[in-house]
Amino acid sequence: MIARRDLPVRLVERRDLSPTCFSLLLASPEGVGAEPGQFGMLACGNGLDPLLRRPFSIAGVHAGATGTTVELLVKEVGRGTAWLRRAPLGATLELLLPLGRGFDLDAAATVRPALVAGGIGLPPVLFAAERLAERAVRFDLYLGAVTAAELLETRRCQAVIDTVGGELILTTDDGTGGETGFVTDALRRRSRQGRVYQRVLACGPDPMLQAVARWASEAGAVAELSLEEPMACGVGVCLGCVVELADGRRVTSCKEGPVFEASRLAARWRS
Amino acid sequence: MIARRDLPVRLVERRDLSPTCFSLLLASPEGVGAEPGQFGMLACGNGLDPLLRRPFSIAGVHAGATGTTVELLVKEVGRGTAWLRRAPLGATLELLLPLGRGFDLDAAATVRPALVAGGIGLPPVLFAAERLAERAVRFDLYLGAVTAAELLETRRCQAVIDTVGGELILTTDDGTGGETGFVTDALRRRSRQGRVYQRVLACGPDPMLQAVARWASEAGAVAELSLEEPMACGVGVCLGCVVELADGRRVTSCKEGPVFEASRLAARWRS
Amino acid sequence: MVEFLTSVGALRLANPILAASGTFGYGLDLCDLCPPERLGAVVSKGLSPAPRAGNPTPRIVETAAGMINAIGLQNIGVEAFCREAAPELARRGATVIVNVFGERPHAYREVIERCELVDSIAGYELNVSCPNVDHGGMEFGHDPKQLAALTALCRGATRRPLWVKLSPNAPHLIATAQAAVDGGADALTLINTLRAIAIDPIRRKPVLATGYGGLSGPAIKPVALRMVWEVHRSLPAVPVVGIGGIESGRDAIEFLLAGASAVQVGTAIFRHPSAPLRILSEIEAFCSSQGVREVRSLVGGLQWP
Amino acid sequence: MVEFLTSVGALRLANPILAASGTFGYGLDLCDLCPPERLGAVVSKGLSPAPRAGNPTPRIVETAAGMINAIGLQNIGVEAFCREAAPELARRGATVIVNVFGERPHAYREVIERCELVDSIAGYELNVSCPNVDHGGMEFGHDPKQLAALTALCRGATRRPLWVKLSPNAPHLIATAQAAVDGGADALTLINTLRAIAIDPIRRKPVLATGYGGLSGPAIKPVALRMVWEVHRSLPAVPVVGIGGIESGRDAIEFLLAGASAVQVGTAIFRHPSAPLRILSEIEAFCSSQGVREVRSLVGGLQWP
Ligand SMILES: Cc1cc2nc3c(=O)[nH]c(=O)nc-3n(C[C@H](O)[C@H](O)[C@H](O)COP(=O)(O)OP(=O)(O)OC[C@H]3O[C@@H](n4cnc5c(N)ncnc54)[C@H](O)[C@@H]3O)c2cc1C
Ligand SMILES: Cc1cc2nc3c(=O)[nH]c(=O)nc-3n(C[C@H](O)[C@H](O)[C@H](O)COP(=O)(O)OP(=O)(O)OC[C@H]3O[C@@H](n4cnc5c(N)ncnc54)[C@H](O)[C@@H]3O)c2cc1C
Ligand SMILES: Cc1cc2nc3c(=O)[nH]c(=O)nc-3n(C[C@H](O)[C@H](O)[C@H](O)COP(=O)(O)O)c2cc1C
Ligand SMILES: Cc1cc2nc3c(=O)[nH]c(=O)nc-3n(C[C@H](O)[C@H](O)[C@H](O)COP(=O)(O)O)c2cc1C
Ligand code: FES
Ligand code: FES
Repeated sequence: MIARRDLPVRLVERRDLSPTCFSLLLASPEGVGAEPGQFGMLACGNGLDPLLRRPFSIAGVHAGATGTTVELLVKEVGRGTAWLRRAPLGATLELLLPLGRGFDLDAAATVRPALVAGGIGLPPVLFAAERLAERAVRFDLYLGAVTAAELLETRRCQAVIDTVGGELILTTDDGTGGETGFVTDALRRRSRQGRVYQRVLACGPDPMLQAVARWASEAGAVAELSLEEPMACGVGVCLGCVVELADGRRVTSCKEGPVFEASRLAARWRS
Repeated sequence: MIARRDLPVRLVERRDLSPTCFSLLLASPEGVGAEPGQFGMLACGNGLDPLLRRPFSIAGVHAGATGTTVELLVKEVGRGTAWLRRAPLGATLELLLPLGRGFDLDAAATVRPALVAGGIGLPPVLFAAERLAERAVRFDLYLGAVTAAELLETRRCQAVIDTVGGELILTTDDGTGGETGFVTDALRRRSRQGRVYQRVLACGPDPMLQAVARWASEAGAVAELSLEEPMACGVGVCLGCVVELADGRRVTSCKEGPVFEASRLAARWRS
Repeated sequence: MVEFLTSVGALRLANPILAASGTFGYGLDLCDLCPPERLGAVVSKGLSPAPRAGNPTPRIVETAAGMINAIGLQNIGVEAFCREAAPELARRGATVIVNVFGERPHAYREVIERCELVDSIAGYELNVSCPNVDHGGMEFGHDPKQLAALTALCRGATRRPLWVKLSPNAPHLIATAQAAVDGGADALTLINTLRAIAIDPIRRKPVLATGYGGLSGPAIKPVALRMVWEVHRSLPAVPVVGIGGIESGRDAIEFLLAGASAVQVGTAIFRHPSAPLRILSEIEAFCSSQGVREVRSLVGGLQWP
Repeated sequence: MVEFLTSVGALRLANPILAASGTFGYGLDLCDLCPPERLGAVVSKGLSPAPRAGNPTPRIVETAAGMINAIGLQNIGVEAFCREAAPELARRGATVIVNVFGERPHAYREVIERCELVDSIAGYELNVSCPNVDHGGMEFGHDPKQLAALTALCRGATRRPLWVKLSPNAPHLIATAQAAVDGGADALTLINTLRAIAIDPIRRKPVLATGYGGLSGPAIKPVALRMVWEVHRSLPAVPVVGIGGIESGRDAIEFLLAGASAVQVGTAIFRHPSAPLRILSEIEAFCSSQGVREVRSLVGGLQWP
C-alpha cells in the first residue's frame, strides 16, 4: 500500500478533451504513487469557495527525474471544476493522494478482462488499461459517451489496446460515433456472441454501473465498479460517503471503496 | 457629474510599486470617467470569497482609441487585495465607478495648494496632481511613508511637479528617505517658514488626516480630506460607511464623501 | 414566455423578486442600476416616526460568505420618506412596502398612520426582529403575546397588506409566526439577520462599535430556507416572503419551492446593485429550461421525504 | 517559547486545540496526517450503546462557506470503541474525550458506564444537540428540565470531566446552559450545528435524504462566537469549549478571547486533515508577535464596549 501524502502540486498542463472535459497535469518534486481506481482529494479555489476538496480518480502517475506528475481527467459540472478549468498554469494546488481501494489488477491479469468506461468514468479505467498493458495483459476496452464529441482520449485508448492486441469498442447514445446505444449493450452483444469475460472493471454513471452489475451476475462474471459518492473528507472521518452493502453494513466508499465488487452492492440498486 | 457604470474590466497590467503595493491597469471598451477623489468598487475574487467589493480611489483614467483604462494603486492588506495581487492578467473583473464626491479642483486651482499623501493615500492625490498639472496649476506635493521602500511613484510625482514648478517633499518616519518624520511635520515646517497654503488636499491614514486638520484650523486653511471608512455597498444604500459631522448628522462617506472638508469633521476626532 | 405575475395574499406583484429592507435605501438610490419599478416591490429602509441617527461606527464587518451589520436603524423618519421619496417612487410606478420600526408599540402605529395618507404605498412590513437595537425590535419579535398585540395594534390602523418580519433568533419560530397571524398579519417575512459577533484579536474588542450585530448573506441561506419551509409546512395557509442569502435565480427558486410566495434580495445588492434584475433573468432561463410556464406554480412545490 | 498548556475545569490539556466529534473518526484514522497525541484532545464520533447504521445517503451537501450533514450518528458502538480504538489511543498518549449519544437518557449512562472500565478515557461530552436524529438528541438539548435530569443521571455514573454540548437551536441558550450546570456539568461545549436544509430545484426535493441536517463550517462562526460569549458572560465561572467554523489560528484566538478555555476544530479537518496542527503553529506565531507568553492568558480577554 502506498503511503498517502497531502502535497502542494503545480498545475503544469491543461488540455481540452471535449466540450466539457479537460485533463490536468499536476507536478510535485516529491515521489508519490497510486493504483488504478484510487483517487485524490483536490482543493479547488484558493479560499473558502468552494469549501471542500473535490475527489478525482487518478488517471495516471508518471515518476520522472524532477519528481512526480499526476494526471487527472475532469468534467466541468459546477463551481470547483469550473475553477479548475480556469486556474492559471503554474498555480499551486493541494492534492491528498492516494486514497481508497482500487481495482484488483492481479486478479484481472489472470484472465482477459473487459474494461468499461462511460463518459468521465474513463480516468480510473484508462489508468488500469495502461497498467495492464505494461504487464502485457490482453483486454478489451469499452468506451461509451452520449455523443461522439464526448468520447475522451480515443487515440490514446487505441494505442494502449494495440500494444496488447485486444479490442477497443466505442459507443455513443446518439449514434454519432462507434456503435449506437449504451456501452453495456455493446458488452452484452459480444458476450452473447460468445466472448467470455471472467472479470469486468468499470466506472461511469450509476445507471451504467447498474447495467454492468446486472450483466455480470447473469454472466457469472466478477464486476469491479468504481462508485462516485459525494465526499466531504475522502479519508474516512465524516461518514458522508457511505455505501450500503448486501449485508446491510454501511461502509465508507472513500476507504473501503471507491471500487467495490458488484456482488456486494445488491442493496444499492434494490432501493 | 459623470454617470456611474458597473463595468466588466480586463486586467491588462500590474506593476509592483513597493514591497506591499502594486498598480493595476483595468481596461474597458466603454467610455467612463472620474474626478480625483472619487473611487470605484472592485469585485475581488470570482466567487463568494471575499463576498463584498472593495473600494479603491481612482488613481487615473486614460481615454484611448480602444476605450478607457482605469488605474488603481493597491496595498495588500488582506483577502481581497491578496487576490488582486495574484489575479491572472487578462482576467475580467467588475468595477463600479465613479462613486462619491472628489476634491474641489476649481477652488484648489485659484491658489497654490498643498497636496499631501501618506502611504497608500497617494492614488487620489496623484490623480489630483496630474489634473492640476494639466491646468498648469502650481502646487507642492508632500509624500510620506514609514520607510523609503514604501514611497510610491516618486519619479512620476517628480515629473508632475517639474511641469508646474512646485516642490516635491518626501518624508519617511524612519529617516531612510527624504526628510525624517511625519509628512505633516514637513508641512508644518514650511508653513512656519512662511509658505502660505489656503487649501490642502490630503489622503492617508486617519492620524495623518487628523494632523492635517489640526494644522489647517490653526493656519486658517481649508483642508479637503479623503477618508477611508469600511464600505459594504459604496452606493449609499447600506449606511455602513457613515461619518459623523460637526452638526451631529451621520452622512454616508460613499456618497457625501469620501472627500470632506476638515472643518466638518470636528466630531470625528473629538471622540 | 414565462409568466412572472404573482401575489402575496391579496397583494398582486409583477414578479416575485423584491429588494430587501436596509439594502436598497429608500428605493431611489439605484434607479440607474436597478430601476425600482422593474422589481416586484421595493421594501424601504426601516422607518420610525422621527429620524434616527443609528449606531456609531464601525457598523459593518465582512465574514465568511456573509457580513454582520449593526446600523441601528438609522433612517430619515417617516415624514421625510412620505414627502421626498414616495412621490417619485409613485411617479415611476414602483410598488412600495414600508418597513416599519418603533421603539414602542404605538410608534409602529404612528408610522403606519402617516403612510396611510400616501395613496401609493402598497403595504407594510413590521420589523420586530432587528437584533441590534437595545430598545424595541427584539422584544416584540421574541414574545408571542407582545407580537400578537403589536400586530393587532397596527392592523387596526390599516386595511393595506400587513407583513410581519420574523426573527430567526426568536425562541419559538412557529409560536411567533402563529402569534403574528393571530394579530392579523397578512403574510410573514423571514428571515431577518442572525445575532452574531466578530472579534478583532489584536485590539481584543468586537469589530462592531455596538458589539452585537446581525449576520446576513449566503452564509445564512440554509437556515433561512429551513425556517421558510418549517413555517410554510406548519401554517400552509399563510403567505410567506422568503429572504436570506439569495444571490442567484437558483437560490430564489429554492425559496419559492420551500413555500415562499415572493422573495427579497438583500446583501447580494451590495456586491451587485443590479442583482435583482440578474436574478429575474436567471429565473426566466430556469423556467424555460424546465418547462415551467408560471413562476407562481413553483411556490411550495418542495417534495419532502 | 509560547506556553500552550491549558485546562478545562480540572482537566489539564497540553494545548487548547481539540478535534471535534464526528470530524476525526475514532481518533486513529488520520495518525499519518494529524497524530492525535499532538492535539489537546480528540473527541470521538458520537458513541451509542449499540452500533448505529445512521441515515441513508445523501448525507452531506456543501453550502456557501459551510456544509450540511445528516449522518444520523452512525457509529461502531461504545463496546467496539473501547476494545479496538481506546487501547491504541492510550498507547499513543492521546487524550480522549468520548462524545456520548443515546436515544433514551439511560442509554447515555450505559455508554459512560462502559467507558468507566477504560482507564485511559479522560472525560465525556454529551451530545444532546444533534439536529438530525428523530428520537433523542434534540429534545434533551431543548428542554432545560430534561437536560438537567440527563446531566445528573450521567454525573452519577462518573467522576471524570463531564461536558455538555449545547444546541444552537435550543430556544433559550442561557437557561439551557444553566440547566446543564445544575445537572453537574463540568464544562459546556458550544456550538453544535445549526438546523438547516438544502434544496435541489431540479428534483424539487431536499438534497439530503432526511431533509433536515446541521450546518457547520466558517459560515456559522459569527453565531458560534456570539453564543460562546453570551454563555461566558452570563456564567463566567463555567468553563466553555468553543467550536464552530474554526479554520485558522486567528479564529481559534477569537474563541479564546470570547471566553473559551479550549476550542474544537471540525469541518476544517475535511479540507485540511492537518488543520489542527497548522492552527497550533498560527497561534504560536500570533502569540509571539503579540508578546503573549501563555495562550491561557487570552481566555475571556475580550473587552466588551
Ligand atoms: C471517488 C470519486 C472519483 C471521481 N473521479 C472523477 C474524475 O476522475 N473526473 C471527474 O470529472 N469527476 C470525478 N468525480 C466527480 C467529481 O468529484 C465531481 O464532479 C466534483 O466534485 C463536482 O464538483 P463541482 O464543484 O464542480 O460541482 P458542484 O458545484 O459541487 O456540484 C455540481 C453538480 O455535481 C454533482 N456532484 C457534486 N459532487 C459530486 C460527487 N462527489 N460525485 C458526483 N457528483 C457530484 C452535484 O450533485 C451537482 O449536481 C469523482 C467523484 C468521486 C467520489
Ligand atoms: C473610499 C476608499 C478609497 C480607498 N482607496 C484605496 C486605494 O486607492 N488603495 C488601497 O490600497 N486601498 C484603498 N482603500 C482601502 C481598501 O478599500 C482596503 O484596504 C481594502 O478594502 C482591504 O480589503 P482586503 O480584503 O484586502 O482586506 P480585508 O481582509 O477586508 O481586511 C484586512 C485589513 O484591512 C482593513 N480594512 C478592510 N476594509 C477597509 C477599508 N474599507 N478601509 C480601511 N481599512 C480596511 C481591515 O480592518 C483589516 O485590518 C480605500 C478605502 C476606501 C473606503
Ligand atoms: C446593512 C443592512 C441593513 C438592514 N436593515 C434592515 C432594516 O432596516 N429593516 C429590516 O427589517 N431588515 C433590515 N436588514 C435585514 C435584511 O432586510 C434581510 O432580512 C437580511 O439581510 C437577510 O437577507 P440577505 O441575506 O439577503 O441580506 C438589513 C440588512 C443589512 C445587511
Ligand atoms: C460530518 C459531521 C459529523 C458530526 N458528528 C457529530 C457527532 O457525532 N457528535 C457531535 O456532538 N457533533 C457532531 N458534529 C458537530 C461538530 O462536532 C461541530 O459541533 C460542528 O460541526 C461545528 O463545528 P465546525 O464548524 O468546526 O465543523 C458533526 C459535524 C459534522 C460536519
Ligand atoms: S468522504 Fe468522509 S468518510 Fe468518506
Ligand atoms: S458603503 Fe453602503 S452606504 Fe456607504
